Amino acid sequence: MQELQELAKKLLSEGRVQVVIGYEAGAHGVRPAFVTDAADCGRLIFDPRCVHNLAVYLSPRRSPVKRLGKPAVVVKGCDAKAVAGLLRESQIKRDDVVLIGVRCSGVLADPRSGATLTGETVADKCILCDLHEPTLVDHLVGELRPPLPDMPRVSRRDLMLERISAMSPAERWAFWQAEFSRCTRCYACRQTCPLCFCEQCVADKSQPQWLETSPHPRGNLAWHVIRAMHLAGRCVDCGECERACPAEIPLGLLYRKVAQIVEARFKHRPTEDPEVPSPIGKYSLDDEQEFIL
Amino acid sequence: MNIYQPHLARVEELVEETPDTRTLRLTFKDPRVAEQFTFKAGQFAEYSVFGAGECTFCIASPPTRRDYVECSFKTVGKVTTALRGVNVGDTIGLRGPYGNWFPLDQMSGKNVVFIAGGIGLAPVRCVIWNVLDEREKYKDVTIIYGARSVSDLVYKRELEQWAGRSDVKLWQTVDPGGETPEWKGEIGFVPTIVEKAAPSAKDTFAVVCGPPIMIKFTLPVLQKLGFPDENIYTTLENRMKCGLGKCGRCNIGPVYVCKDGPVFTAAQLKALPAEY
Amino acid sequence: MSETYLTTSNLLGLAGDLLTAGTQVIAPAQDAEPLVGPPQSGPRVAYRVIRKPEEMALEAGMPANSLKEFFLPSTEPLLKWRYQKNDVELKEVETTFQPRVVLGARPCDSAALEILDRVMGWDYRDELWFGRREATTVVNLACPGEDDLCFCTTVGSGPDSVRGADMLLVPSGDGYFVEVLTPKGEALVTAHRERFSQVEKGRAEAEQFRKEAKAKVDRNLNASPERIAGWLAGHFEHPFWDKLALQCHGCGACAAVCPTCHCFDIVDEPEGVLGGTRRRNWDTCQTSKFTVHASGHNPRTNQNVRFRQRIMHKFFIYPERFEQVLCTGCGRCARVCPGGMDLLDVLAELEELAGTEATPSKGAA
Amino acid sequence: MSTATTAQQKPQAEPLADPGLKPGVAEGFEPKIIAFVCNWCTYTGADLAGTSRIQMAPNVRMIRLPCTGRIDPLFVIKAFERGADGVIVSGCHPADCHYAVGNYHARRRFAIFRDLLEFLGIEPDRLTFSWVSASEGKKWSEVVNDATQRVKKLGPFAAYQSLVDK
Repeated sequence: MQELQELAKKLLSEGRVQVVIGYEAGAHGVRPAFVTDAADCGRLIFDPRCVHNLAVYLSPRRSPVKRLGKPAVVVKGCDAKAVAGLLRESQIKRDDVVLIGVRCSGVLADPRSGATLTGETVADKCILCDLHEPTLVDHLVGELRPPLPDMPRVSRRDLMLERISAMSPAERWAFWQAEFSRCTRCYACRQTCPLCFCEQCVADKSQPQWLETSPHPRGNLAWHVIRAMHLAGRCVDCGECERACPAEIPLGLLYRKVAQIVEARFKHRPTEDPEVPSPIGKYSLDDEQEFIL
Repeated sequence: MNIYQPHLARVEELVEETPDTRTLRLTFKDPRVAEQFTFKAGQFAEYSVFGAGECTFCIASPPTRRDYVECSFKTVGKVTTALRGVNVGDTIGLRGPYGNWFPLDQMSGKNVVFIAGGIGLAPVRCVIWNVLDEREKYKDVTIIYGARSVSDLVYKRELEQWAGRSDVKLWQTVDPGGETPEWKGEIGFVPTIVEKAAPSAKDTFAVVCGPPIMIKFTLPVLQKLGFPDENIYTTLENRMKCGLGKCGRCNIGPVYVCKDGPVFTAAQLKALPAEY
Repeated sequence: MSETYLTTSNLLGLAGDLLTAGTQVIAPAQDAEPLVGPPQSGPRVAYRVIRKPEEMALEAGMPANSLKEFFLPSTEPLLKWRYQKNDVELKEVETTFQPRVVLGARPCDSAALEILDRVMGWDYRDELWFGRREATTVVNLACPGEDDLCFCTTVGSGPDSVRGADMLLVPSGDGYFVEVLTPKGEALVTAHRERFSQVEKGRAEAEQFRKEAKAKVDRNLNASPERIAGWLAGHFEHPFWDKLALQCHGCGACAAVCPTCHCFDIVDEPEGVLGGTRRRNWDTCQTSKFTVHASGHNPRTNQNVRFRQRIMHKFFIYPERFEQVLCTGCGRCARVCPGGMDLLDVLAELEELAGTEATPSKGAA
Repeated sequence: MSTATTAQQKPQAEPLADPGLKPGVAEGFEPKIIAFVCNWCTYTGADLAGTSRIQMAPNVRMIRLPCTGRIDPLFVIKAFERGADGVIVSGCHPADCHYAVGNYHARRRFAIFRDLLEFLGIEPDRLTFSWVSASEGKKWSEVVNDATQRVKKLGPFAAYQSLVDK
């Protein structure tokens, strides 16, 4: 923690950045912090409650943040993959941001619970994590703790996906209809997603009105299908959409499934290498086409 | 009938005002509605193109003419694009009237100066005709109207009528570069022409409508001419959905434009936060 | 109006009687275990229409949703149209509703109904809102104080508030001390006389419960809405607003769970070629789309001013207009915010500003 | 310059679906199938099928697009929303795309889309993908007949059509 605070202080006082975007402990839990004064760096923390993917604040559309000046941002492995996504898709330039990588052994599924990090309380994405030490970064701080002794071997989502795959189409339909029925189209999933950076979302376009904005089952299904398609091969599994959803729709399940489809078909996994093209942005002559007559 | 239910109205006539602006003349399908529908100059309505939605415009015809209701619109968004596809004989929806109005009672016995830019003439036209239909009630009537170019002037037939009247002083202007060889009016921005026309502020009300930039530069001119802010009226157009003070969209600070407006004095406007 | 007592088993029985009689019952209920979350996060508790009395989960914590959706649904038809050549046929929606009962409403949720009555009845009466209001009997359950994000006592409500309720249950012994508040409440008791005790009892225990709950919530926030409103009136422009919303994502999660956020959109949705439905949907001032004109002009260009609008509407605009704070202190917005925006923090800061800055900088009317 | 006018006739949209469609397997159910096809291969192939007078099921309404690469999954969703029981997406064979690679991109997108819809509980038989060249009139008729048969077997897409009460 001290290492992080000192680095932030150095970056700010040397004028290399004008704001450090990190985490601080608020009165009711950890929240994103925007430190612009070197004297305030003592606020910065990093612990298993720091679930937020701060890469979302790098979007060029975040004008209040952008106005603060050049940022340094604290990134976990999963967050670094999101930064790579922004680089890959030309949303930001590498030189316009300083990346402070933190070694991460996992974060809490429910950061407000006050629980300690165990195999029970760990976020599902961390069970699948392949990047505890981001390398896309300019600085790497913190220390890697030993793996959790009771870390589950299999992701809870993957187990659930197996169960869903075993269902009949009608059962799967009923399952997702029940989940989507709670959606009120608040778009928290979209707004917290670092890769949902479109200037104008297709859901906000009215000429033509492709997506119905009403949160009825028809509109909700279309929204979630199309968002999943737009994130296919781009989602980095940071879990923010699911965390943000006030209706507790298991969006992580949907996006994990899409990731599985993409990996099975195109051998692509989310990566922090911005040079690896997005699987949906390229093609191969030998792509499987067993489904095409 | 619940408050969101529109009346059905038939499109009786279409007038192409400019390449992107049209005026529709509407009559209510239900004679009882036609009988009961009354409004005051400055009020607005919600017009429906079923399938595209509702949009908000002032009523552009004067309340002194009760056989029909007119609206003028510029094709910019989804609903106005759909409205452009509407033909004579088609049915659209209309609910209203909503909001407040210009204080014609106060203006009676006084001079009135109308200043408008572009499509901003629509709400002003409603007041102009109201005043002209009861011409004896008012003293001098001055109209200063400008648009970007000659082809952007709306209500051209009526401008000709006003120009021909001895009891109306009409100044027409187009922005520099917007004139045609035949153009006989002024050339210059509306605030400049207001300065040139220099209407007397004594016992005079001003009604100003147009793009925000025009209003911004016209108000100081009027001030210089001696108009107190309380005698300058304008209308605001915020995005609205319900028009009924419910949907929360048209707030400017503590003001609901749909209920407390759309007509405001310059004095009221100055007290508002700059969120319009 | 009157007081009585209801045992826990009689409350279940009452729910059963109502259901048997075909009355819709809305109550906090538990959904299945979370599908993928960690086990300790537990089942989701939410108000919903129940089918069996046992589904009620009155002690399982604060429902994730507010009661709002049962009076102002997240989407509802306003009318249906159908084209016939040049003509249009309109079908009105029904504005009368079947009777129903809410059992176990949180006081912060029922209070919102009373608050929203003002805007819904202001000048034009929203028949869809009042149709549902009139058809619904609201039975409040006094709340023990959920957690450190509750601040109902600060905004003119309280864990045992009866605002918007027809009846109040206060936990006492193995049941509830009952206050019957309105003719609708009286009618419910009369219709189910046998479920309610003939003798008044449990008052002392109920008093104790209420006192403790109030004390618990009182600790969470020290602020005065009146003083804050006074400050807000004169500080539309202030550096406070500039840094406030940095972490705000501009999503509508806060508005979606808020019992008092009532802004809505109206959309036309064609179904088939000739017909379709006009619907009203929840909307929120937190999105850029909310105020953007068709021309592209947007009076609220960035998130700071959008968040300011949220605060202004709740703590200045609405009180100014309707003499009610547009907030019931339920704390849901702070619980769900993915950016960690914390309304209690904001109010505490505003309270401090109001205390230190007596003179307005730039006035709003 | 102002002209009072009765304005020009606006073009009437071709009906996508009968608004009165009732869910539930009906006797002699004839599915509505929307085909999104590319301009260069499949559309021409279908044209050939027509001019060659090849008999095929009359259940398919075609929507012509420049390329399969232009066919957004949104189109498919919209077709279902407006009452389609099945959808066909068809374009040029690999290596034959008029725009060189549009169909390769489409192939990736639709592979994911198809698997995703299956995961959400939509029977894969409601979606048909094919490569039909300009010379394959016969193949087009087979694709149409095959898709129609499979959708017939599944019945009307009542699940989708009942998502919002009419």
